Amino acid sequence: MSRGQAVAARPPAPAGETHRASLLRGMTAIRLFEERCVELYSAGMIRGFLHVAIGEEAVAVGVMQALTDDDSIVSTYREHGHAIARGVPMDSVMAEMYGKVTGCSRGRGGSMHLFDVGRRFYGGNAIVGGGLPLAVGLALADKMQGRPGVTVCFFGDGAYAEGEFHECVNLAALWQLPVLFACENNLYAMGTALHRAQAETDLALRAASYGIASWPVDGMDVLAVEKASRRAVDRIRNGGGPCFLELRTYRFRAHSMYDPDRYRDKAEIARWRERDPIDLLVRQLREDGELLGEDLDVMTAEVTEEIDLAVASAEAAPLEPVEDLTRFVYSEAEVQ
Amino acid sequence: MSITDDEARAMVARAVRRIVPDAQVETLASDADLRRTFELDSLDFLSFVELLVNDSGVRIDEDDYPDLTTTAGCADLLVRRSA
Amino acid sequence: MPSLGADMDSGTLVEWLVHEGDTVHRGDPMAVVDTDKSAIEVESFDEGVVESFLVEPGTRVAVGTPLAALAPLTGATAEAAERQLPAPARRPPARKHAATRPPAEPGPSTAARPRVPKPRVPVPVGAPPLRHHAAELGVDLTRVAGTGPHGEVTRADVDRAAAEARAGARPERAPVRPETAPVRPVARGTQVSPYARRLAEELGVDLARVSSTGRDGAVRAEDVRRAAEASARPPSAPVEAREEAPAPGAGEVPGSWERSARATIAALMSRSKREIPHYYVATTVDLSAATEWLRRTNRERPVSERLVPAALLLKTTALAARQHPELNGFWADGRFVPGEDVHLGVAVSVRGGALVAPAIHHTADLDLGEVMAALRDLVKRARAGRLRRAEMADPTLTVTDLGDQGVEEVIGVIYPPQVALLGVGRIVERPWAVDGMIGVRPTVRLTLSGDHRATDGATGARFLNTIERLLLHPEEL
Amino acid sequence: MTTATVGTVETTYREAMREAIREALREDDRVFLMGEDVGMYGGCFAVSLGLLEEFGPERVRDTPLSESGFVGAGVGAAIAGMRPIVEIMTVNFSLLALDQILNNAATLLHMSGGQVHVPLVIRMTTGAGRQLASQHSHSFEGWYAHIPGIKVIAPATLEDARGMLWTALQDPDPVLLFEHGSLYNMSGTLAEDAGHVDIQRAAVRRPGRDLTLVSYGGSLSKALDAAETLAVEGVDAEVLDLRSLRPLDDETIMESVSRTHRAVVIDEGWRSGSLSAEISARITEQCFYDLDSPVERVCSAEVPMPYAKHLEEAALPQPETVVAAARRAVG
Repeated sequence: MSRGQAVAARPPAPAGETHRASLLRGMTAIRLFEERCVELYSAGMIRGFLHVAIGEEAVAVGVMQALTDDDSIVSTYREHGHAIARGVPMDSVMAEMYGKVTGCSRGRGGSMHLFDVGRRFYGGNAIVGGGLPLAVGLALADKMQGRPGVTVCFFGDGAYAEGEFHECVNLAALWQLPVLFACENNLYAMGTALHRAQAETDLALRAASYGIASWPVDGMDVLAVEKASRRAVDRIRNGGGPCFLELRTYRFRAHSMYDPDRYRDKAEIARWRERDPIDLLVRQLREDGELLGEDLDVMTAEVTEEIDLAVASAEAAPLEPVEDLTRFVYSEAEVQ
Repeated sequence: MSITDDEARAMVARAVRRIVPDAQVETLASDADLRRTFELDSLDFLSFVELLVNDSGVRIDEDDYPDLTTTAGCADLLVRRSA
Repeated sequence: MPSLGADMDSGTLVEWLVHEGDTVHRGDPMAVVDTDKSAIEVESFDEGVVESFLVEPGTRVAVGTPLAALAPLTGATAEAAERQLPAPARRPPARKHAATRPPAEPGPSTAARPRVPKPRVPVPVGAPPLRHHAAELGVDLTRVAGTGPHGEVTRADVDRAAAEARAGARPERAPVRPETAPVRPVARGTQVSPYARRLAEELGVDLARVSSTGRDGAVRAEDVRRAAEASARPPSAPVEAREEAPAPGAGEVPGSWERSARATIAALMSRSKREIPHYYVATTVDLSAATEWLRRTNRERPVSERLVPAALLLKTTALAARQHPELNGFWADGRFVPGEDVHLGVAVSVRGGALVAPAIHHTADLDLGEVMAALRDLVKRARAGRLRRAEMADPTLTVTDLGDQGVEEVIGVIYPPQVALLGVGRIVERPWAVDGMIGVRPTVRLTLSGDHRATDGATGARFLNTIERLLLHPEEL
Repeated sequence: MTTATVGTVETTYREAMREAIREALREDDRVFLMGEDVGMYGGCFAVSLGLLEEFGPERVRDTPLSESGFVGAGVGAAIAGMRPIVEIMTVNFSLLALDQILNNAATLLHMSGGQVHVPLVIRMTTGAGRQLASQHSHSFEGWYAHIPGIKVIAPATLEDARGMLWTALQDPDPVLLFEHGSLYNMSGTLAEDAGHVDIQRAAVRRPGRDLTLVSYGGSLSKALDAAETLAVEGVDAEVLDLRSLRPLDDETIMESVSRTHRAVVIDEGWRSGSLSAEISARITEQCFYDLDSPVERVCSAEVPMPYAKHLEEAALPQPETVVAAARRAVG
């Protein structure tokens, strides 16, 4: 897996596409990619665990707008959206889920452990809260070596209850580290609703107690997410210390493919679907005349084709030779 | 402290089983000759006496050996000596 | 000098916080001490006036060394001290582990700047072009299968292709494989498994003559059994003479171990009868002195050290063997080889019929208590199958005591390559004439089997007489 | 559970364990179940499905994702007289609570000079084989079996899944109960009145003469498969189910090995410093003079468990690798 891959490997946006239209394209890409994953999982082509973020696309796309090549990302096992929004090529993500050697983790990580060091995407983490210490470490290294990077750490309301969250936010605040704690609060930690896990459910309010800037954000409005993310990242870059964003969002599907979703009532899901992030933006673009006639259909078709190509290349790609089983357990000579 | 007859018999059974692990002690008649039944040679018998002494705390000399041929005999001696 | 840490045995006085003549109270800090971990203020545990400093700043002293001399408070200074003393200042309890206070920095304090590591220049994006690397190794890039993202050829692929091209020339040393492949012990020469080695002892098989059929070249139990059976059959004997193992189900089939042990003894005894011209001499010995002595001795000994007659017989036999060395050794290559000391073999019947004769080493040098302990230990281990190699290998003369089994006389077969065997019967009350008078005495019948190639009956007879004489004075053993 | 023939029921390992928990909750009001998603969600592996509805939120308690927090709370409750059953969703997350398990649960009795008892049962799912990749496929029984002060058991059969929990709950000291993730769907018949079983003795699951296969938990079925293959080749293998990993039942192990003279130990842990290493050392120490060949070990390859199926299978002990090891042992 060579290092220093060029960042933008997605096909370039068509000339003249407005910024907001590109946000729509980004969210649509994630939505269609994950819906395809659900199909492929059900067909047995993708195995193990699969956690999709359908409904939370605004968070991934919105936050990524504020980041540059120098910034780092640490994610969770619900990471496809973050990876794709960061520019990890769809075919290498799909190949990874097929367990192929051309996958972004050589088929060894699977859906929960996507890595692309060239794009400073430091992987998903399957231990809830497990990524927080990594993010703090990355930010510490950036700060000590005078690099301008900001590290974004995605985690959920579940991780908020982990001891590691407390330890890491406190540490970042204490050492004024350039970390954006992006809490994707989708109201459920697997089967446990927020109010059954947290005595005080206003997560942004409690995060402020660590002496860091902390705002709640409408996680279904990509523009609001982008605005808040830019404001937070700029503050961090100018030495304002770590920030906490409580991105209030919702996942339309179950925790994972295994989850019978008995713990949520349907009415609540329906209510949140009325604020589907893609529909919200489409409606706004139509009102402002930035999205005409069948522009949306054209965009959808282009994205679908990109996904078809990714699936085809994943199916055709080779497996890793079994003799390589023990490689990379220790770093090999040529890796500088 | 004095030893009851049952305790004494249990001690004898335990001692025999320690010397001859597969000995059928439960079904043994209380007047059967221990040495002949379990083929105890002089060393085995000495270990048997040693186990009884350690378990019961009672003093047993070579002159007592004639009383120790059967389970009943052993038990009586232990009970008598510990009273 | 107080101890300020579990692992502290000495300390260095850094500075005094008081002056000679000052009045100090309990708990007042008097000096600063360095404990290798940190500098700590030391307090006074007494009241008094500082009379003199016994240790100069900068010197290291052992814990417990007095640092200063305090004069007791005199009348005047005592009241003065009393008055200014606030309510009795309770000395803060000594913290279990020394309170590490920030060191009193003598000079202008330069807060130690966290050492900023030399910034590591990130590797320039785009290592040396792959083409150049491939050219160096003489690898044609077009024919290399890429394993990088979307099929891209990586440096590792080039290296692998180059390695395959050089397939002919073996790399001098295989790269060290991390902890993955289990290292298989390769059998060099005739390696022998522990169980096979033990079986060889028991079956009297000479391992040097056993070839391995195991895949990894090691000699295993099966190989030893096959060798034992082969040597048990005298080469000339027709095949059918070899009796088959009893058909299973015919009564209690001895376990495989017993069957093999039986085969061992069969082999050994047949060889003994085939090769050794036995002669036998016997005598009956009066044991009254010995048994009387035993009874008196045992009364004073705890039960765990009580002696049995067999111990007495072993000791006397060992002493006799010392006096008649021609009976204590081996017959090898047509001549007698004397044993370097007396190691008496004790024939032990193991439950289930097998018979082994392990040795008590240097029997003649042991006192009766030691012989007794050795005997008990040996029998216990023999029956548990835990005999050591040496014990099995080299008894110099064997004693078979079947008294417990109730027989009066034992005429035994010698264990090759030994040259003698003493058979001991049961202790029996017999009518006995002493000075013309008839009495009843405890007696035992001793029978010596001798190898006529090594000794004659006369030697055997002298050996038995020596044993008899020794038994008349047990107290001297 | 459905009633099959008279006196037995058709059931699964998951249902047997659920019945064990239900019995404990019903029979002893000091018992309560605590863990992530054990209530509303019904348990990550559906072991505690329905228990919240039957016993209520006080006795079947969902927790925030704070392993160190709620395992430590379990220790405290046990000290204060409760008999908690703490479920750590998988052994992989138990690392977050290792400090509570080792430094508190295992150590308090000794530290307190015998005053403080911790009658706590911690249940964890363990093992690999379901393509859950490196962070969800660990097998740390050997680590925990290293710790003095706790007992470690591994039910591999329906009887043990049904009968071990109650015995563990009676134990005054902490007991860690490992359920291999691949066993939950195992189905079979179980006596209707299947009762409580001992948790200290190993069991001979298949008597044999020529060598001893030592296994436990998820590896037992692989050992039994290997034994059947070996039987066809004329090698009669004895299969031991350790059942208790701490303390190890040396007596049963050594009795078997001293009879068969050969041993293969199967363990899903990584070879270096694994439980199989300990067992092999003990066999060499106690049965040296009975060994006709070196003790063989079949363990996981020393790599973080890969996701791709063919790589995971190559990494894990398999019946074929057990048979190969057995052939080496028989020589």
